[in-house]
Amino acid sequence: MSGWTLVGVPAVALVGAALVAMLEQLVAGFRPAPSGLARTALATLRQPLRRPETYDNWLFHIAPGLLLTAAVVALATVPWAPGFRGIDFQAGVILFGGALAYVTPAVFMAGWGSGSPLAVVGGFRWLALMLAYAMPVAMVVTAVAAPAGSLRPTDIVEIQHAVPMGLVQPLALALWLPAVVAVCFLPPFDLPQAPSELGGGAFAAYRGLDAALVWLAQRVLLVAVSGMTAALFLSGWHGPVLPPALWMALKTATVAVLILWAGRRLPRMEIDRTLALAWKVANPLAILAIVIAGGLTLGFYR
Amino acid sequence: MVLTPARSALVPALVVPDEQTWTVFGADPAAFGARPSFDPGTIRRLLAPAQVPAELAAALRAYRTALADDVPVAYGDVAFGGEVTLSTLLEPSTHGEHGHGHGEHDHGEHGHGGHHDMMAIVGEPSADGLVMEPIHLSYGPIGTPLPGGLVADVTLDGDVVAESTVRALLRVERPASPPDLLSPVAWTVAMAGHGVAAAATSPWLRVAAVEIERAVSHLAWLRSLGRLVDSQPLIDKCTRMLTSLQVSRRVLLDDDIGDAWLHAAIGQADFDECRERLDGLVAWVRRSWALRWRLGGRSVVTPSRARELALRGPAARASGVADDARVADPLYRALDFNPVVHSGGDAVARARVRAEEALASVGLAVDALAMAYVGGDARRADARAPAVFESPRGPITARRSSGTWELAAPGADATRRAAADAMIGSEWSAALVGLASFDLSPWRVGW
Amino acid sequence: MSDLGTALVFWPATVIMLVTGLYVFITSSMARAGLLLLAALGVEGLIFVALASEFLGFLQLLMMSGEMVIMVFFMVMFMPDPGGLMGMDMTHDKRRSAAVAGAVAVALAVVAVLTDWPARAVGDDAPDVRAIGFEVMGRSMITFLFAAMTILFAMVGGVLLAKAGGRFGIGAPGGRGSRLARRRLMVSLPVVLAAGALLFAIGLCGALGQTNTIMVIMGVELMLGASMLNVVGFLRYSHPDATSGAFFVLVVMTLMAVEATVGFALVISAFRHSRTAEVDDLTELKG
Amino acid sequence: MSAVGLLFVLIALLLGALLAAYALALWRRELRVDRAGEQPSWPRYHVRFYTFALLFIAFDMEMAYMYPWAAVIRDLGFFAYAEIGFFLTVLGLGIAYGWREGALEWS
Repeated sequence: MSGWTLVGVPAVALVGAALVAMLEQLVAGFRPAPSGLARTALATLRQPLRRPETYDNWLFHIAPGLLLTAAVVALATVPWAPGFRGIDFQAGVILFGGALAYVTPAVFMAGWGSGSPLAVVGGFRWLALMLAYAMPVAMVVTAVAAPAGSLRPTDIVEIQHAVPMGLVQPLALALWLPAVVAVCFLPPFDLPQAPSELGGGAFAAYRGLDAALVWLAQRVLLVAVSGMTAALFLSGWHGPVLPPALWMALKTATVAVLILWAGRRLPRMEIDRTLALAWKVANPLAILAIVIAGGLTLGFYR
Repeated sequence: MVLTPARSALVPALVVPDEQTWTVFGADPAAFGARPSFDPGTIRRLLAPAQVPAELAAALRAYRTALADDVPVAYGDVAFGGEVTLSTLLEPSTHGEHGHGHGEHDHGEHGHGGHHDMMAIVGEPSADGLVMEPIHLSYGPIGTPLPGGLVADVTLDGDVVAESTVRALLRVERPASPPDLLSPVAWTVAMAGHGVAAAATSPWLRVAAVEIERAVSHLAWLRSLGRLVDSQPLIDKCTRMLTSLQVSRRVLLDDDIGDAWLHAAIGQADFDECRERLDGLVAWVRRSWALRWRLGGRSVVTPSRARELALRGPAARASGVADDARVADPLYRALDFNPVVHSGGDAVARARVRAEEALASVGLAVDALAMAYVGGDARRADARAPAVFESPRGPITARRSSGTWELAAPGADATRRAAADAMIGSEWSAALVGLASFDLSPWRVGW
Repeated sequence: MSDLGTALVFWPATVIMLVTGLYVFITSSMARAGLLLLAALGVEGLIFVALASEFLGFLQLLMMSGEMVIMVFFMVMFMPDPGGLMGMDMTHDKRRSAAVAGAVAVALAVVAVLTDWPARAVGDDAPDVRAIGFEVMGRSMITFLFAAMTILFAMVGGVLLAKAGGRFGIGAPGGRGSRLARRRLMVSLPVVLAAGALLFAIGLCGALGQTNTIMVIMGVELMLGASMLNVVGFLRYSHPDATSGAFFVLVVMTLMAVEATVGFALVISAFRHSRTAEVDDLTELKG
Repeated sequence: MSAVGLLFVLIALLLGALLAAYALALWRRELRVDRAGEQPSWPRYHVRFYTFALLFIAFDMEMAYMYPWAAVIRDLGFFAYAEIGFFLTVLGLGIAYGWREGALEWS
């Protein structure tokens, strides 16, 4: 951790969120409009700090901050380039998971705090979704860490200098991607908001700065999980010709576009089937992925 | 949520009463640059008819408080049988308003306070033996993908529906106008077809008009289902189809063109082209595994249950009951009509029946226009008998006796009961898919 | 981490941990209580990091989030008035439990003052994740395999109880206290142990004084958290090479999870049977 | 060094105290809200997925052992692989049991 981290990570978060917003428009088939985005951002900042009264204001107004904090900490664990890697702990991938784990209480606090029936339903539905995605995320991380013999993200990137982990362990990647989309509560896993079913659900009551924080946090989360996907599975900054940071940015953007595109194509998942699918298919497969990873480690990475 | 700028995008709007009614009525919200949005936080515009049905006034006023203050209002040049003008409606009211922003209209009396004793346990016994407290809420009457004016009063036990009542709020006050604005042409034709005021137009043209309305109605429903499950490809495909169908449909509805053969000549070529494109949409609906995963096995109505409930129309045909008033119609017999029947009885079957019927309807319209062109003759046998028409939502009857209309939609109540019934015991998303899959009309009939 | 860094994180974090831990048993809103418990135990994870046990700290952050969020929804299920709107009194034996907790705190303080803690060992940080890995897979293999069996039994028992019927049982391990630090604001072993003792006392007070079973479970979780904090303190300040101590923290976390699983399953079973999750009511049922 | 450290700690404590005061102020002001007779929807919520939750708490603990394992399997080799094989088999049995008993169904 250094001064660089304190400036660099928020910068990556803001720039990344802006880029994600434009990618969203691109995926939706519209021409990205940076000026429009900037105008709306300014308009939001100029809005009066309107804090709607809800039933549990304490939980309700802490939630967006917690959400953004979790997203930024998760982002800080992503290794961007050899010289620029936010927080580089020996147990970095656990911190990544630990930070994402606080998205769960944040969204629940939003739903419970606003206290309207559909928001509360949204909050509980989100807890169910957490039970579905949490295990695949955590288990797949170990499957990727085993060949590197380290939980430090930079070590995991280094071990992929020859072959990306996504090619070696496609099963792990296949389990990881939907799980991290669920963490970001993006479509098709936007169950806590589900506009058409819950009318905005857990976040329906947010206005002004609170709403902007939630919006920002969700995009930062997408940047974080896309970046971690690129680092853990797509060999991070490794690549010919181009500078490392650019490779990393390109891979991250590719993953983000893939996630956004799939979210646009697929109908929203239903929580009962998602939960059953996660426990009957994804978790056993994740165990299998770990077994495969162990075998690969012993066979090829010693 | 806040920063959704888009220069060329459709503006997220609260569409009153709903997108489907606008579309069936002949004006697609997309033409006004709006697409319906259901999260009050994202709504940037309010698209409403010049006159709002009185029954929606209170709900609209309550919803307005959840929107941002500067949401502009767009008036459509249509009127859905209302009497309250929008400008008076949206003026700030001085009493009974709470400025909190939750999306649905949960009424205060449904909260769990008041009857709350220290250890009292309120609620219905659940299947797993754990007795908890229920949540009461109302889904609708506006701001949902369901037709506006439809309200589902639901008791949720956890996130599973324990009780549900589906109510229709709307009514059209003037008996002379079509009583169901979700199928105005069908009702008009049913009333005209009774023979009292036989229109000058050829009966073939009326068949074509009803069939095109059926196709539009089914596609608009399919799009609203797409909105409910958030399937963007389905929404886009339906929107494209509807845009081209609406343009072609104008020709049929336009009163200025008096000559039948001219109608036919203009319409036939357009609809033929539509049919080809619609073929692709139907194939997609059949093929899409994502849609099957989402709708499959939801709200199953078995054939025997359908007969027991006396279901009519597309909902019955999706349960394997070949009930279609068109079979008995000599005009349709001349067109070699065969009803579309599926036996699955679930939401997938209902979606397929409607998608395939939309395709078949455009085909029938093309054929009917060809008949009109060659001047094929068909006359109703008995003008005294009540005219039974197959509207997009099932059979409707119209009979005029001693100066007043007797209008009825047999099976409408059965469908409503089936829809409410289908929600029970389902998780909330599944329950809504089940409710939507019956394509209820909130416009009350039979006065 | 430097002593300064440790102090910077430790002091505010400890205050937050103790305050939130205390408020768990003060608030009448069950959602708040559960989330406050998560805050207390999550912040404890930060303290672990500050005390140089990175792996254990991050793991604590990760595990407690999942566990406490589930705690929240079990509370919302089984507590009367989970929103805290009526402001009901959820305590019993208030004086006695406060007295017991106070006595424990005093006793621990006396022990802390009288004990001559070993001087700080020369060396650097607490064991890293690889050292713990060698411990788990090597020396402590048998314990590890038993942990697996324990988790299996918890899963089986949880499913079994949640589906059928059952009874109760609560256990609580101990914590340690200490005397004043020489340099006041720099964190030292006695300071950590004192924080642990306070957390333990709060947990004990909750476990004894609360009427609802799930609140009792929360008290026990806090006491277990206190014991983990003490071990991490020892790892930082007196035995940095004691990988078995780090492993012990893992075992305690497992214990917390197992306790929660079986505890919740018992609550479900009892609630299904008698429609209450209040300790007093359930005790009456026995006779 | 100790003076600077003292200053930092004091500032941190001050900030912490301010935050705590703010939080407590919000808390006292907002704890029991009763606006115009409306009540929030905070019932004893019937969570339908509690069996998943029970399995999850136990199963989640597996990660506490899996992470160290991932860090050392390269060094310990087949022995660690066998151990984790046993471990995962045991946990797999847990899931299989839950599945058989119908715990993996929405109740």
